[in-house]
Amino acid sequence: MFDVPLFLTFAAIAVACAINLVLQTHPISSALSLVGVMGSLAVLYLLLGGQFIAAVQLIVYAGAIMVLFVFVIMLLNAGAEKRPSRRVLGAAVALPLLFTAAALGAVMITTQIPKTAAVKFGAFQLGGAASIGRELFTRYLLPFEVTSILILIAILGAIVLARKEI
Amino acid sequence: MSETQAGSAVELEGVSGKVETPQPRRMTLNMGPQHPSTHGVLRILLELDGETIVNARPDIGYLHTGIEKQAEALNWHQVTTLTDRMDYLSNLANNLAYALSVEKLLGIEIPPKAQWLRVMLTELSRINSHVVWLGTHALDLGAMTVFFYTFREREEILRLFEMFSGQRLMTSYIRIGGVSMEPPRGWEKAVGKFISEFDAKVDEYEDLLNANPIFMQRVKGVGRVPVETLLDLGVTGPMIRAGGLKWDIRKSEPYSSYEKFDFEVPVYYESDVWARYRVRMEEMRQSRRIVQQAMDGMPEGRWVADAPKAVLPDREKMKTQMEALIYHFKIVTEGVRVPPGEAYVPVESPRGEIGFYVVSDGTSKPYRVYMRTPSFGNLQALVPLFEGSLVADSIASLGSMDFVLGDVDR
Amino acid sequence: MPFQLPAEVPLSWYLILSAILFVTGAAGFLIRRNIITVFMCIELMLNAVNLTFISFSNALGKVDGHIFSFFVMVVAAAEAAVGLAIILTVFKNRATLEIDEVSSLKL
Amino acid sequence: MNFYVLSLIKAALVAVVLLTLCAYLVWIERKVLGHIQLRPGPYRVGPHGLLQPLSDLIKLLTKEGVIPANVNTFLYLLAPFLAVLLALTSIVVIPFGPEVEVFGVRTNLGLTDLDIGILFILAISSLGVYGIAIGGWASNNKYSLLGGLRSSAQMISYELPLALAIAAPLLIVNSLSFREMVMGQQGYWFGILPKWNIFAAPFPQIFSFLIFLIAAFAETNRIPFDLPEAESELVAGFHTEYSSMMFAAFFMAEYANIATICFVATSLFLGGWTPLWPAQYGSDFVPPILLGGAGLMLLYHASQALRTRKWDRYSFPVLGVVFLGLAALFLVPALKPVLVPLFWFAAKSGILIFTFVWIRGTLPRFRYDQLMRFAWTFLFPISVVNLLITGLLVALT
Amino acid sequence: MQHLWLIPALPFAGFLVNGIFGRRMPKAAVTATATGSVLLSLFWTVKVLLGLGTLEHVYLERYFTWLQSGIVNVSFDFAVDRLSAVMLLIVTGIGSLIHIYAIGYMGHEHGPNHGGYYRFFAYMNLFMFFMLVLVLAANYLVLFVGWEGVGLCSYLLIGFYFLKKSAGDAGKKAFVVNRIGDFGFSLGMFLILIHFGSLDFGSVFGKAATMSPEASAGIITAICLLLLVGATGKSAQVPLYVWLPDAMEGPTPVSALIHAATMVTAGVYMVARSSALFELAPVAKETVAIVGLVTAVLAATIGLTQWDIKKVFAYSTVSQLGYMFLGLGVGAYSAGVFHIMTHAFFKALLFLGAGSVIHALEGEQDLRMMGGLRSKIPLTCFLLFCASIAIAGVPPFSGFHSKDAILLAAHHHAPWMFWVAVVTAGMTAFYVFRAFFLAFLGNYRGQGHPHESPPVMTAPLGVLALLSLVGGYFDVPHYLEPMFHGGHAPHETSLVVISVAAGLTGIGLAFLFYVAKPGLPDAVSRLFGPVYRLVYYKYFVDEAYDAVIVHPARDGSTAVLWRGVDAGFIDGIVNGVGSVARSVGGGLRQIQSGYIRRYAAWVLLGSIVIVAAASFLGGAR
Repeated sequence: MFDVPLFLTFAAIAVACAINLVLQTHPISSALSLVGVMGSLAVLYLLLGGQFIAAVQLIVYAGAIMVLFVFVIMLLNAGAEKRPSRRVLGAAVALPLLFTAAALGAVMITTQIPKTAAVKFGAFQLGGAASIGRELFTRYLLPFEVTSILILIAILGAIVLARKEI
Repeated sequence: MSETQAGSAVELEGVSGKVETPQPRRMTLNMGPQHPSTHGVLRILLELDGETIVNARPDIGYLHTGIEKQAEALNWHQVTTLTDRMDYLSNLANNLAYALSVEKLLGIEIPPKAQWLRVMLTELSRINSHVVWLGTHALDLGAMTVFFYTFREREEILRLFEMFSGQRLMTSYIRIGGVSMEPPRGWEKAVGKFISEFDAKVDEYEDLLNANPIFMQRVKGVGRVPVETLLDLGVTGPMIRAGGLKWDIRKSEPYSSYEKFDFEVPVYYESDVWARYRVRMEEMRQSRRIVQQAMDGMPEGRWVADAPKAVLPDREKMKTQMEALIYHFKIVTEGVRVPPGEAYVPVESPRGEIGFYVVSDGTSKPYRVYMRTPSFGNLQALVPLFEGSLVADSIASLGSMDFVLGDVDR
Repeated sequence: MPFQLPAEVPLSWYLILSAILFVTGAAGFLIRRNIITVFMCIELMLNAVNLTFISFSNALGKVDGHIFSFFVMVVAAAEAAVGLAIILTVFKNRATLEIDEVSSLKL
Repeated sequence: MNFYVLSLIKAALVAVVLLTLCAYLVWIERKVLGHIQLRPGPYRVGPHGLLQPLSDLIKLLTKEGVIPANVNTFLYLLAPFLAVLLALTSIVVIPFGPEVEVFGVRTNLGLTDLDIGILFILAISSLGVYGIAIGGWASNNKYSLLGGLRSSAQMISYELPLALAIAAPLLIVNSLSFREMVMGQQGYWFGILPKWNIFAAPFPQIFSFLIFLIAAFAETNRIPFDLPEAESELVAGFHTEYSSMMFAAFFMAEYANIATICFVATSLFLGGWTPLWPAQYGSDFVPPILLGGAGLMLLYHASQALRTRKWDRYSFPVLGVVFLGLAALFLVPALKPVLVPLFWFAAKSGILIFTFVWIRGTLPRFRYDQLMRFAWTFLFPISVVNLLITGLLVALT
Repeated sequence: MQHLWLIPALPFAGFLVNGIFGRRMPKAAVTATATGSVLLSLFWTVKVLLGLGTLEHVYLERYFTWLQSGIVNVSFDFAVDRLSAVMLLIVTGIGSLIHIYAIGYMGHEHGPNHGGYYRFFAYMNLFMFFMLVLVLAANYLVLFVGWEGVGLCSYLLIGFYFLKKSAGDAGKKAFVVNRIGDFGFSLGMFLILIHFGSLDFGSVFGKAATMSPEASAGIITAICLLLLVGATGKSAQVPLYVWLPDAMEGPTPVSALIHAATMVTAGVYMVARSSALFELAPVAKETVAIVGLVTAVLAATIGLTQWDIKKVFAYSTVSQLGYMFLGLGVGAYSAGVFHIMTHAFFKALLFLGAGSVIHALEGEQDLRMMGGLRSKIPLTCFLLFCASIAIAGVPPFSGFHSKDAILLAAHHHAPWMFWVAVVTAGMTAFYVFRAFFLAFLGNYRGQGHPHESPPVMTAPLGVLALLSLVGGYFDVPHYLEPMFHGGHAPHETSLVVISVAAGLTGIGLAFLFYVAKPGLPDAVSRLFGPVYRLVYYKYFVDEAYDAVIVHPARDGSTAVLWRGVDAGFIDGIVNGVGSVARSVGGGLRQIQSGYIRRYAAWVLLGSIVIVAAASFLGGAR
């Protein structure tokens, strides 16, 4: 009974935060806006029945990745962006492109998705940790193991890059 | 926020020319003058690369009160009170150093009882200084509780000082010609009680700290400076003894009958914070021994020299003898006339060598009083101790130097 | 009768939200000049894609979409670690975060 | 009763209790610390300083909230709000007691029971760093910035061992819900030794528990890991520039975090509300005996009226009667099933909170690099090995 | 469940603890962990064996499916039968003794983090783990895991003093030579898999027994020969024995445990384990016997001339391993295994005694620098004497029993083998007593001040000495008899007398040469100058391998593979592709501005085009 208003509220927050992210000149404000987007997306995931993925969204994205961003911004003590010089040119190229992309997306969504398809709150029961874990460790075992190697490589890469002398 | 932004972006337009690597951005941190761990108003400008100190510049003088100049306007006896105010932790050693220098000019013989009392009280003040150092040092490293334990002992010592002199901090007990008052009744019991319990208290501190791996990690190998550097900078006291130099004025140039006391000079060789800590812990035990000996062997006799021109007479005599009344009048109204000349007698204070270079032109006021203070010398070691260390280690190093800003700025 | 809210959220709403977020991210990528902000725009786009995955997963009644977005998160984490390390290095060597001043990625 | 009404009542109760608890945690900490350090602690406001938190609150409320020049005002104000919000949020998934029936209403003692309650706690605690980091950054002060930086690195680093330590009991109980977690620890070995996770069958989770506690100290920025606010280096770290209620918010967040993490530890490792020994051996009578004993002691001391302060003569009997009344409450049959589990839960959490204070009174502080090295080269491998062994043994049995 | 897995798991746990935390642990804790884990393993072994009783049948424990892919279906199983029971007792028993001994021997490893002390024990524990896995394995793949694992540990331990170049080289040599053997072994394993469709011992031997001999004789022979290649590598047989003498660069406990008592017998164990296959392949069996005999003779002759005390014992080990192979080859599997056991006793004792001597002389290994040590370290002298008479085959000590069993079987199989083996036995007695006399009798020729080793070293030696003396009365052949199908050789007293006489003659000659007439050896060696040099330089085998295999391989690689194939052909292709790509890229680089956002715009444009094309052209429903 509450899911439509909840969706609208958090979708609005997400869009507002996303636009704020693009418009803010200071990276830390952008980063916090992105955290806002992620938080509201986590709520939307809950509405979609993805409890586990919502928690992971908060733990990994908001809690780790974005903290890392904030950390780096603070470490570099990055100031606000200076006024872009070639703004007109950039906008002239970028905005039509983006408009086209958005229009294309809208067309795709309206033509390809059946009108009747709706999200029933509580209908999707597979979003718990158990079912995802079972899939992850059976059908998706190989990709799962590969991600561990990916992470290992990322760790090594980060360490090598961040050393004092490179 | 100001940061030095050395170097600039270099365009790498496909040229294999010399590429200048810009210096990493450094941060300038202004530590002090109001900072919890500078122990007073010391300002240190730190240039940081991350958390490593690249450059450290101490800025002193915030506590400058012009004591040296003031001394020229006061008469010889009054200057004693100024020496108290230089260093609130080792006032008795300061009194003693000043008194010894003036007495040398006056050429007075000090009676044994006064000498023994002086030794006993300066050693108590050494203990006082070291326990305060220990407490604040541990507090800097985050161990709160030690602070309260040490202040329990400090309170005892201050009570003893109050008993002797009527004052807790600015005792001015050691005067030209002896000590200011006869020791009060029952002092043996009070001092005896304190020193009989004190060794156990030191053990208690060591129990709290020595067995603690975090404390060991914080002090071992931290703030290591070669003893030669320290010597070049004029560092004295426990700091130089922690570097392996057995230099203690009580042994090398004994004053006030120190040669008659039996004690060890603790020496360690690591020259790090840990060594300084152990030197001071051991010195507390040795000081307790000296106090014990002084108390047990306290000679009979008077507590001031028999020098009517320099020392105020007894109240009784003043009321009954004409001569005494005249001397009293003269000393009070115009002060002691010290024969022309100059003198310097160094004393081992809790922080190192303190000495007063006094010049007299024969009047009742000093022509010049120059203080060689240990804190100033020890603070010289700040730059070599700081550079290249981490900010957190610098706190430990700073604490291990044990200076009093009043002593530095004067 | 004025506009009436549906009883359930249509699937297309989620997809449109996702598209909006994605396009916003892409716009940010093209407009912003700060490397870190640009990087964050990429994260925003990844998040938008994740939302699509989860929506479809819900619509199809299969858990695979969740798994995909899980992998996306893992990759994003690895990417963030390496990417931020690169940014740190760039900043150390160039003392700038302006993306247009780091244009030596060419022959 | 209506679900919403019930939830509102419970939420109000928990909020009131938690906020009071935070305030009194400060009092408890100051008292315990004082006694460790040979001094009485707060003593002036109210009997034994019991009204001290109130006076602190009034003081902080009436102080001027200074906003320094050149700060980002929005973020500067947001940070303490965020910190306290996140700290208080995590309480919702903690179960304080079993399902009980009060006045004819059956309900769980606890606000809610998420299937992924433990993940929820992890998520909220991983967000907790924002308050500190933003506060440190927005203050536009180098000490604050360094404090914020340190805390974000520290909290990210210690989150790993924390999560790994939590994962080990999860393997044993096989649920992410706190309530099921506690339910899984019911029962007794040999009829007497509780089946808590630290006494779990194949591999007692004592290592997990210790790792969890150590990481919890770091997560809550407590000594010996209180680097973000190490006063000897960073003055006051991230909250150097904060004053009045904004400072109080940070303060409250810290204590709420301590309380929460102790609740979590109690639920995960110490069997939640389960008594230390079975009820048939009389564990239900522990609370009335303890409280009654305290009340009787107070009354005895009141009758002595020795060197107590002037109005201890009035406060002691009053408190004594209050304690006796509490003891009597535990004997009321209708309230017993509610109060006894709550008592056990509070007792275990209380012991953990006492440990927090105790450690603060005992240990010095790490150096920053030592702290990070400790996390990555000691705690992390240990927790991985612990998890592997637990997993292996659970799989084998 | 008897929880067989605990037997290897305990040393493995010790390895993990010492390997990860050893650096920070106090020395006593390292010692306790390492030795304790092995002792616990021994205890568990005994408990398991007592629990299993007489072991009439194989006792199998299944743990989990390891590999499952196509026809390969391998589960991780452990099994115990009488053969592995004997081996288990040898490995854990000797292993425990040597761990205790190593506490004293390695105790002087000083330096940061008490030197390699924790590292040494971690490796030793790891070795115990792999060796026990090898012994307990219930199929060839698990056995191979242990096989490779012990090889790894052998490499690590030979190169233990890795700062010494010779030690590092010796380690590498052992590793490379073993690789050759392992290659053969793995080929054999694949053949088994293809032919029998399984790797489990039970099913392989069962199928081999039921298959028609004509159909599978050839392939079984091939399998056996390949397995033999593996065994020659691990057990240091001709032609792959060259690594073992060099392996003495490792610490002495390592030489005793790995390169005398346990690991090198893995090949013997494996052949005995596969006896069911070898029985079906007479050619292979004959090859085993000949390889063993050649090895025994060759190594014994080299042993006659060596001056390094450990080298003497190393060649002796090779020679004794040859004996074991001879035993296997002539069908006396149980005698071969029996010899593994007695050899483990006396050879471990010899090595540890030699270690004790070396320890006493502070690192001196040259026999010419010893002499007269009998009065200086009497206990060690006595212990080494026990070992020497045991190996020389003097009745009634242990070597006599096992060696005689082999000799009898050899005579039963082919009399000429018996005679060659008897001569070898004489040589064995000669060189062992030569070393003994040179070291302990005569005058002391060194400089240092020898001192007796601590009790922690001599106590295990005492146990080993006792075992060497009475070990022959453990009736292993009888215990193992039901396992093997080989015929039992009749007991012939005359043959026994001959072999004992050969041994005594050897001892007598040694006494004559090195005690009674010390000038004689030089005279003899001058007399047989060329032969002596040939033997002294170990038949120039290492040099021959260098000339025949190593140099051609290296030069050929340099000339053909590097200069020709790599530099000429492959680089040519690569460079050609590169230059084409470069010229094409030269045109395309105009697009490349270096501005990332422009790239992004291109990507966006491209994806819009693709999506638009997909939706408007074909994708739309």
